[in-house]
Amino acid sequence: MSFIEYKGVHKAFAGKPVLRGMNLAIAKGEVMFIIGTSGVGKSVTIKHLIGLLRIDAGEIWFDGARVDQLPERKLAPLRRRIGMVFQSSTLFDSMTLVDNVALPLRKHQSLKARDAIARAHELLAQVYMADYADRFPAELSDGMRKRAAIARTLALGPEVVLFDEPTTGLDPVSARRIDRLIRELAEKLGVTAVVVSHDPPSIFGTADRVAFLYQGVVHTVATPAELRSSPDPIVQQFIQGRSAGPMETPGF
Amino acid sequence: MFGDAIASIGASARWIAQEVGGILVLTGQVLRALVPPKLDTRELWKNLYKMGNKSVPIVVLTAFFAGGLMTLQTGPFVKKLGATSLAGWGAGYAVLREIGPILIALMFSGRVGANNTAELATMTVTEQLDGLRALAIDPVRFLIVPRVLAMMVMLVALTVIGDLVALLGAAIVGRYMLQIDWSTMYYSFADNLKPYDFLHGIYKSFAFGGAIAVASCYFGVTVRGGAVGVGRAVNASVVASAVSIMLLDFFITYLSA
Amino acid sequence: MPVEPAVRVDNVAKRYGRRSVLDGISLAVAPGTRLGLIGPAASGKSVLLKLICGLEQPTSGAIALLGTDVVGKREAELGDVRKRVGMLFQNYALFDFLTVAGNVRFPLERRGGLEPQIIAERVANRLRAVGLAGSEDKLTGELSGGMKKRVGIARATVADAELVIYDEPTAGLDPVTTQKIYDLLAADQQRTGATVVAVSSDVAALAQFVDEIAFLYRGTILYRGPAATIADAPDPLVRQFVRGELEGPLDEPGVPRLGSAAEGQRGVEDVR
Amino acid sequence: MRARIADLGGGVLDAMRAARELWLTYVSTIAGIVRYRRGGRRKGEVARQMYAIGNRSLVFIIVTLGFIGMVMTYEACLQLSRVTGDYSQIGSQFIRLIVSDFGPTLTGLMLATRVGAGIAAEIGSMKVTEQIDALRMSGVLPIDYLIVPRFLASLVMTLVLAVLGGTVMYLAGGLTAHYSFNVNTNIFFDFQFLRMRHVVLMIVKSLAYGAAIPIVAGFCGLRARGSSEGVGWATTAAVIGSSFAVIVLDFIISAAALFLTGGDL
Repeated sequence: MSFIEYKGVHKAFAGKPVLRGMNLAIAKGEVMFIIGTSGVGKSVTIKHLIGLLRIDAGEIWFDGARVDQLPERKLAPLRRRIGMVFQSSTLFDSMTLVDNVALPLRKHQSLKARDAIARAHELLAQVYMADYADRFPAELSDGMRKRAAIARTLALGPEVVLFDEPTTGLDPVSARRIDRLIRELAEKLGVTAVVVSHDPPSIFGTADRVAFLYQGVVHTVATPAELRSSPDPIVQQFIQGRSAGPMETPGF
Repeated sequence: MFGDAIASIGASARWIAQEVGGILVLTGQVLRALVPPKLDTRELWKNLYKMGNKSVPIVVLTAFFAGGLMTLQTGPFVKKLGATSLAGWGAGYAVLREIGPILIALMFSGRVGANNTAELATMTVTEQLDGLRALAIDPVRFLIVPRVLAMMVMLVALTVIGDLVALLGAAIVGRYMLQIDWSTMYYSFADNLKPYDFLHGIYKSFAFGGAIAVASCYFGVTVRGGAVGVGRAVNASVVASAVSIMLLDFFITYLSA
Repeated sequence: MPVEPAVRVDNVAKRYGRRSVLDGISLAVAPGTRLGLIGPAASGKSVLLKLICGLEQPTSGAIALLGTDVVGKREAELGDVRKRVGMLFQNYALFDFLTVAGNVRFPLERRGGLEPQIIAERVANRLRAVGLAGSEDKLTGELSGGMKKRVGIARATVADAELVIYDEPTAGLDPVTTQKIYDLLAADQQRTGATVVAVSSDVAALAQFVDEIAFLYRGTILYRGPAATIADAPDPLVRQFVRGELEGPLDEPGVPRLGSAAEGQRGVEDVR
Repeated sequence: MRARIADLGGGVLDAMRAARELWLTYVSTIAGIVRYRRGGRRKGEVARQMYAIGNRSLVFIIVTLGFIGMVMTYEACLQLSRVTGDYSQIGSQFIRLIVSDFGPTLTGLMLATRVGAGIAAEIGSMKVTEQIDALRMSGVLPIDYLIVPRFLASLVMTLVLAVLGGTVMYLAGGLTAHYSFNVNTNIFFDFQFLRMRHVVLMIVKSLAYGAAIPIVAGFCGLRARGSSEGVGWATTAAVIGSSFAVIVLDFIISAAALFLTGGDL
């Protein structure tokens, strides 16, 4: 039994099936990318792991325990071990960056205000955002907001961090800065990173392994190198971003 | 055309039943979070301050005009009867028991209630509520309970301030438009208005505050669809608050007679 | 007699209150050519597009759109030239009170002088071209992101505009869907020979679609050159940005919020 | 301290600019009506808006004004029983107050929340999703296309709903007086004090509110900025702005009427 495991997971929205019996195993400490076209259900997959969505059928296991049936009350301990960075960064506009990052520390580790703020500054430094600590989220570019959101997610010292399309909509330089951070998390802090993305430079520059989601199932799981040399025409069409080819794109 | 009217009333009846159910569920969650009272005090103070300084000017202005209006309406009637000593009663009575609490609650629901709905709806649409859940922080305890308490406390305080300003407005309009001098006005207030009339208005504002708070939070967190959804949520919140103000006003008046 | 450029921008500046967004921009786009605009977040790309169409007024400088001067004009005077321009907005801007077919029909009805059945035929033809035949009566709220994008494209190109402006046409889309969108845009441009101005943060895909690319940085055009060689541009800032290299002269300025009230952004004056 | 003054100064400046823009909205709307179809107005839009305002507010007005009618009569009877116990004038004075003020004003206040919020939410969300710019790119004048139809619809429907609301209020009051204080119905339903000038007052007030609400709400909608929080701001500003406009207009018109009729309204 690996660290995180999806077994035969099904999920449909308003009658339209999105996941049709998906299986995926993720080892502890690895950077696993989940890739596929827009609208194939990548973000839905990771939201199930922390109970933001409920699956219709199948099982989800984390560290040897089944988590897909936990009631809302019992999800708090799980959500302290698995953090999530959303595509829209979800920082609170009414708080400065340092207050945003200190919030989980204040609520969970009952640190005195001074210690929480000090720890928050350390976390912001880890994501190269130290000198923007007193700015409000609205005054920053998307890339900078994303890094602050990562710092806030790291506040509770999670073992796993889920990323929902971290580099989508960012210009090339900001995107590579996020990729570097994800690598550092895995290597320096031993965090297991599960990243949903469809950004080729990010995929081939950061992933240990890649799960290619297509028509509701995990079509292939491979290392970036294996993926690039894969004989499968559908995988090749996605990697090269060709519009012509056998691939059916629900999001188009 | 007639068929449409029936259909629309049927549809809105079903919509109302569904929403009232949702509001009751949220009320239950808020009450459960209050026993034992575990909520974010920093959020409570932040909301109290924000709601207070945002609504005091508008409430004071509303109350002043409301007081003046009541005198304008009841003044001619009272003067015709030659009972100027009752002038204060006419305006004061209606303001303390009815017009004051209703108008101030309406303005409060428009200013603070709608704003609260807009804020929560925006946070929901931009996934900030999911962000809170992902940090293992319960949105009801962290966001909603402080806002409900802040709104109830604030509306009662504003109604007290508003009532006093309304009486002042009534006196000023009485003096300058109906030539009723200060002393007559003062004594007609003092003689006819009983402390219970004042308290009656305060009970109502407490109930109005609760209804506006829960309704505005409910429509905020159940928003769907982007910017259009936010607009619709604020619209529904304002309407629900107005209707609940009227219903509560009727029941409290009828039951406490 | 030199050909009149489709878009001419002379030394334009734009300030919101104290914050300067554009500072001395000059550029001309020859008819029938395609120009791409790239640059870091909030470098004023979308603002420049709005200034070109007269949707906002510059603080100083002159702008001519298809030969018509748009600065200082009232709303009613800009109607005619705007009808010759098609625009695909960043968040679609589809009319949520009309169906898919209604949205695409809207610009044709407003141009006037077309028989109803000609309009119906052109709308059906455009919807087939973007692969939305059969979704005529759907309301725009029910569509996926990709489908909304295609309705926007059909609406922007149904009236055979002489100039088409795309604001982030493929934002947030995966590589395959992105390429399918650009195939559509290229087919339209071949069919009508229209001039194109496109803004995008996906530099690689944009470079295959446009002839030239201009790099906007801190309110000025830092570099403009052929799209094919943008990755090897002489300017180190441009190279770092296009290649996405971490080290380099590009820094991260704070971005004061565009919409804050203190900056006195107008509402009603713009639309009078 | 200096910052405080700067804020105040800024506030006054903003208020003056807002007042000017509000006046511009009104002037453009009237110009839009005169331009009739040339500004790009959609056929049948006024009827559609009248139905939207009427249909969405019908139940809302009946419920709210009905209950207010009951409560006011109940309070008045309760207080009269404390003082004189003579209910003879309660009905006739009530209808005078309803027609000359409560009917139009309370309807106006309810529509200010309902219609004001609705218009600001619609136009605000169109502004932040750039649909207003899309209209302008098709050569359509936004004020003609969006605000003029709502303005005309609101003028008509506010009067209609005021009459309806006033009637419901009077009926509800009559029933309450009859069942709670067994006031005879033909004593209560007595129109002896009703004069033509009260009806004129109702029409003037209804038209004033019907004009003010869409202008204030449309103005707030067009000023929405940012993303969804801009829509929230516009809607709250519209509710407060139009409610306040109703109260101030009521005060001005009532005071003017008092002055013109020499005080025996």
